[in-house]
Amino acid sequence: MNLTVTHIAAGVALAHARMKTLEQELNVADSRLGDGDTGGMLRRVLDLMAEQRMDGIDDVGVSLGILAKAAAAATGSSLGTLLATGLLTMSKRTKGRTEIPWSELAPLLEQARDAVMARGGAKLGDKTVVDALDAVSSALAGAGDQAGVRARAVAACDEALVRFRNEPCRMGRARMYADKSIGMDDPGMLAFARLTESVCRRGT
Amino acid sequence: MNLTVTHIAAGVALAHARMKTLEQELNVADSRLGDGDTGGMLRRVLDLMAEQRMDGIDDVGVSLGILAKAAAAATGSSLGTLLATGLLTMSKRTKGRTEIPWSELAPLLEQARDAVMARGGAKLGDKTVVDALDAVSSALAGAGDQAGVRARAVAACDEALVRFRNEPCRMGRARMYADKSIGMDDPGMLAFARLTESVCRRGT
Amino acid sequence: MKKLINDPAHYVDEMLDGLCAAHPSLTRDGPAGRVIRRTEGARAGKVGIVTGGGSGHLPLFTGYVGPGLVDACSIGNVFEGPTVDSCMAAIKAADGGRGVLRLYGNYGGDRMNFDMAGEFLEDDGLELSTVLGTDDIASAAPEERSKRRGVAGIVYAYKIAGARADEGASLAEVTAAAAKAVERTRTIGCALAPCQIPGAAEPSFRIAPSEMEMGIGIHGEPGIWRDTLKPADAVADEMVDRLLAERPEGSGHRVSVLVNSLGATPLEELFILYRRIAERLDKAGLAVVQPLVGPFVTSMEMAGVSLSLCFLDDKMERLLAAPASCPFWRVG
Amino acid sequence: MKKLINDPAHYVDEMLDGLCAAHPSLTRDGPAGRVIRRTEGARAGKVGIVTGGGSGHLPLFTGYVGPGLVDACSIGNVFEGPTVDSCMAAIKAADGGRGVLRLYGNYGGDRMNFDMAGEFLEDDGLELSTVLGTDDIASAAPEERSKRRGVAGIVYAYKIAGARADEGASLAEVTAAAAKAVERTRTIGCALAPCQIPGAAEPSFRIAPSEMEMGIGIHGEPGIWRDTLKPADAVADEMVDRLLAERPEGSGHRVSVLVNSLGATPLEELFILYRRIAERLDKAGLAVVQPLVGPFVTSMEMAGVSLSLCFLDDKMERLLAAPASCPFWRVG
Ligand SMILES: Nc1ncnc2c1ncn2[C@@H]1O[C@H](COP(=O)(O)OP(=O)(O)O)[C@@H](O)[C@H]1O
Ligand SMILES: Nc1ncnc2c1ncn2[C@@H]1O[C@H](COP(=O)(O)OP(=O)(O)O)[C@@H](O)[C@H]1O
Ligand SMILES: [Mg+2]
Ligand SMILES: [Mg+2]
Ligand SMILES: [Mg+2]
Ligand SMILES: [Mg+2]
Repeated sequence: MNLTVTHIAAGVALAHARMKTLEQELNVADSRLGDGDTGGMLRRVLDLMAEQRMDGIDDVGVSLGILAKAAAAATGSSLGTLLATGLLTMSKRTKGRTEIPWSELAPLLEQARDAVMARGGAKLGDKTVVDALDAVSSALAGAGDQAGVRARAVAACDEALVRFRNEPCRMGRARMYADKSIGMDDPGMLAFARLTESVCRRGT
Repeated sequence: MNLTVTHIAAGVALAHARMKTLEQELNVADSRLGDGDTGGMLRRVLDLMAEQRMDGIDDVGVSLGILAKAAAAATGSSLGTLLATGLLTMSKRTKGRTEIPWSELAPLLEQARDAVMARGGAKLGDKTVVDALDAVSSALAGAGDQAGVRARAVAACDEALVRFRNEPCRMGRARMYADKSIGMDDPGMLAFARLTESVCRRGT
Repeated sequence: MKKLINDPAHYVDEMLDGLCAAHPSLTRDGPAGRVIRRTEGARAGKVGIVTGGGSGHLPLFTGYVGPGLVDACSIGNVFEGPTVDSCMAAIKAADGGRGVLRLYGNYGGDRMNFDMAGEFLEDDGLELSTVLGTDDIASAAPEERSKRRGVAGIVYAYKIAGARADEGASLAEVTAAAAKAVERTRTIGCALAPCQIPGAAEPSFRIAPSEMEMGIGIHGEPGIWRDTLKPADAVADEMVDRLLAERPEGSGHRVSVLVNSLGATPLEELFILYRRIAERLDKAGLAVVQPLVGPFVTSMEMAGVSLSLCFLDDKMERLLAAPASCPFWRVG
Repeated sequence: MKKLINDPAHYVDEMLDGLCAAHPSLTRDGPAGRVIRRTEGARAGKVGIVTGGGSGHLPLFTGYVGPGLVDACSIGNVFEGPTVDSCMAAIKAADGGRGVLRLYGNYGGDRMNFDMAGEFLEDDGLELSTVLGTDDIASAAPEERSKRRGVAGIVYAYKIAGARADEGASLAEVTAAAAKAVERTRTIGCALAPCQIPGAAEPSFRIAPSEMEMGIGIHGEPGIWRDTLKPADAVADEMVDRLLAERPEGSGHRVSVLVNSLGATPLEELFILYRRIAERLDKAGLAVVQPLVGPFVTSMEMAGVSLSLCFLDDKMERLLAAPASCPFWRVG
């Protein structure tokens, strides 16, 4: 089976549910390095995404576009805006198609990553959400089925968190506290990893 | 020996010294029933009183007048203003005299009490500094020497505090908390009693 | 309770120096510099208005010195009345030859000192009158209105009496305008966190992290109830209800509203409250005129708000809208 | 951290409703009502100025909409940038046919959304320019000035660019005036106590009762040092020294000063600081022009202050003194 709107809708529901406990964890992570709003912001983004009705929609690109619009309507924060940017990019590349082979996920995520880098100005290695996105897109190269995608994505996120934990932040608010940020997870990477895990862990 | 400027100056010095520990005690008492400034205010009043030079002054009325002016210059709080009023009244009655028999203290304090009541509008029994002043002036009636004055004044203050502790405040800020004030000392009475004790305890 | 201050003994004087340095329309004067007056001096031929009270309430009292408002102010230590000498000096500074109205809050120390100052000055032939702010409905029952404390609502008396004086009215007329403003103004406050007098070892009261207190005074005088913190709308409703229950006799349907921060409460919360208050007043058939939202009468870093309603008649509304200007409030 | 609010989810919208209800010169508009614009609309033939950012900083951003200042503002959730749709709507609301300057603080979310909005609108032929506030000297080294955060000093850019636009200047001229104001303005802040985002379980940072932090950002971004609370004069001295060490090249001896409360710090403390700051500037041979003391850019109930210096030239001084008016600041 390929990736369809059903998978996307189920993924949103799972991520949305995960925010219940994740919200405060991300706020705390962001309050150490930034302004403490990552969790509340993502909760609001996922609230609005989860409200979007996908009934009768089978165009993957259309459904991703709806989610991108919801993210952009819910917030103007850095991470939320980058999320909207990534989703919009993937939406444009999948417009008109109802099924996407799992093997296409890697190049789609690469294009999202490039769009996010262009919008936000972060480079690879700056310890931002971009590095998590990059880790997942690299890990998925060659993954041909859903089970493989799931396992590799989760592992790639874990690995990225560990790899960057002792690096300094080089972008966003946390940039100023490069030293302080050593030993801490970047809130955006952490959010990406936790949500990826929640989407991949259970059957979508 | 009669009461002279020397006694007055020594009394001020003792009361001033007592404020070191009394300041916060009175602030706390006032913060329960009023605005928490009785201690800081009286400390400032006694600082300024203690700064007044009495060298070369032997007119009791003049020296009391200097103290009244100092109190009035240091504060415009209720208690400070009433203290200045009382001192000014006693100053007027003793102008031109270098010695006052101890037996005259009672009527002098009565006149001060009446002036304070006229200025502040409190009645006897309202649980204010007036009641302490009244207790002392009554107790001194008939006291002919310094030792007698000291002992009676201290006893009268203690007795007044106990007698009024379980009464409600009926005047000033504490008026509103009549119920709450039951079981608590009125800050003005407490200040008067503590300072009387400090002046009388040691040899002036 | 943290403060960005130096020696607490210099708190008031350094504050006044900074105030006058930043606002050249204000000048320090009087004994120990405890008078703030208009730099350009009293206006000859105008009734003077003088106010005063303790420090710790900025913009009150000193901040309301300016054209169309008050002419001079005697200022005491934190939460202490002004000295009799500074009251005398302030009255003199406000004197333009047509008499002076003493307009201040109903507190023991302030009253005694302004009274004494008056007794000295009346001997000199100066014509004086007095109006006391008594707007705090939580501080005495309606039968004892004259015993109530003066709080934020006094700014309405400043504005209305100040405009009347500017029109060239007599002392009796200005006094009547001030008395009318006081009579028509009701305030209630509530606090979430205390302030601390500089130099004091303890805050002026203690309140649990989950609690609030309704009816508290601007010096932390105890209020009506203390209970779990309520939502803003519930707090707004209770304050409106309590004030409307004391709607002055003969008042019409036009009202000015002051939503005042006691210090630490931010503008965001004032506007959240104002939204509900305006809705409630509208439902009660009242039209809001010239609303004021901000820190007008504070208690240093106390967290909390007060709500004042000034029930207007045509004349009061005209006086409220007349031009006035001080460092913290400008009309027209 | 106590707040007088209702559901945190409605914090911003209720606040904006209250703001516009209290100040009829402001109107809510745009997608989800997240644009505040001048009620009378954009002035035809005038260059528009638009700003925007996250909520929680009143009077910033929405409060500076008014003649001689900014024309419209897109406003986000607390500490979040405004959405791209609200940025587009705000830009359109500010458009008087001669182009629009986007003037806002240098934060990632704000920048991305104003950039995207511009990309959409430039397709429609709207002429746009951008100036970013970058006055916070604690947020990057002098060599990286363009990476600095924008904080309280942005009000100088509003005022100076706003006056230039009012004079009928072109988009390039207004943009140059704003850029000059930013280039000539330096700010540093310090905090004594944190704020809390409505709905968050924890304050945005923690700081011991005996400590302060120098260089903190208006969202609680960590600062330069954290140590025992210092006396006001020492704090003033350090802030002045740090700002003067970065005196812009070619600046003269006239400077405007903004002593700003981050929220809970009362006016009394601001004036105590101002007194010292004015003395220090005087000693440094600088003449203070139009000082500003009060809450201009806050972080809700955060306790602390910031100091901004705007180094003026003749033209900037003239523009700073030109008439302007918004609910929280009036000149002329
Ligand atoms: N310019 C950027 N490029 C890539 N990622 C970024 C950028 N800025 C922020 N981020 C990511 O967003 C996270 C912070 O998100 P958020 O709390 O929404 O930001 P803010 O409150 O600063 O607007 C960071 O941890 C980082 O991973
Ligand atoms: N009108 C009054 N008459 C007599 N005593 C008064 C009066 N008002 C206050 N007091 C006394 O002064 C004390 C409070 O003093 P102080 O703290 O200086 O008052 P405040 O801060 O209210 O001006 C009270 O405890 C009471 O004993
Ligand atoms: Mg953040
Ligand atoms: Mg007191
Ligand atoms: Mg007092
Ligand atoms: Mg943010």
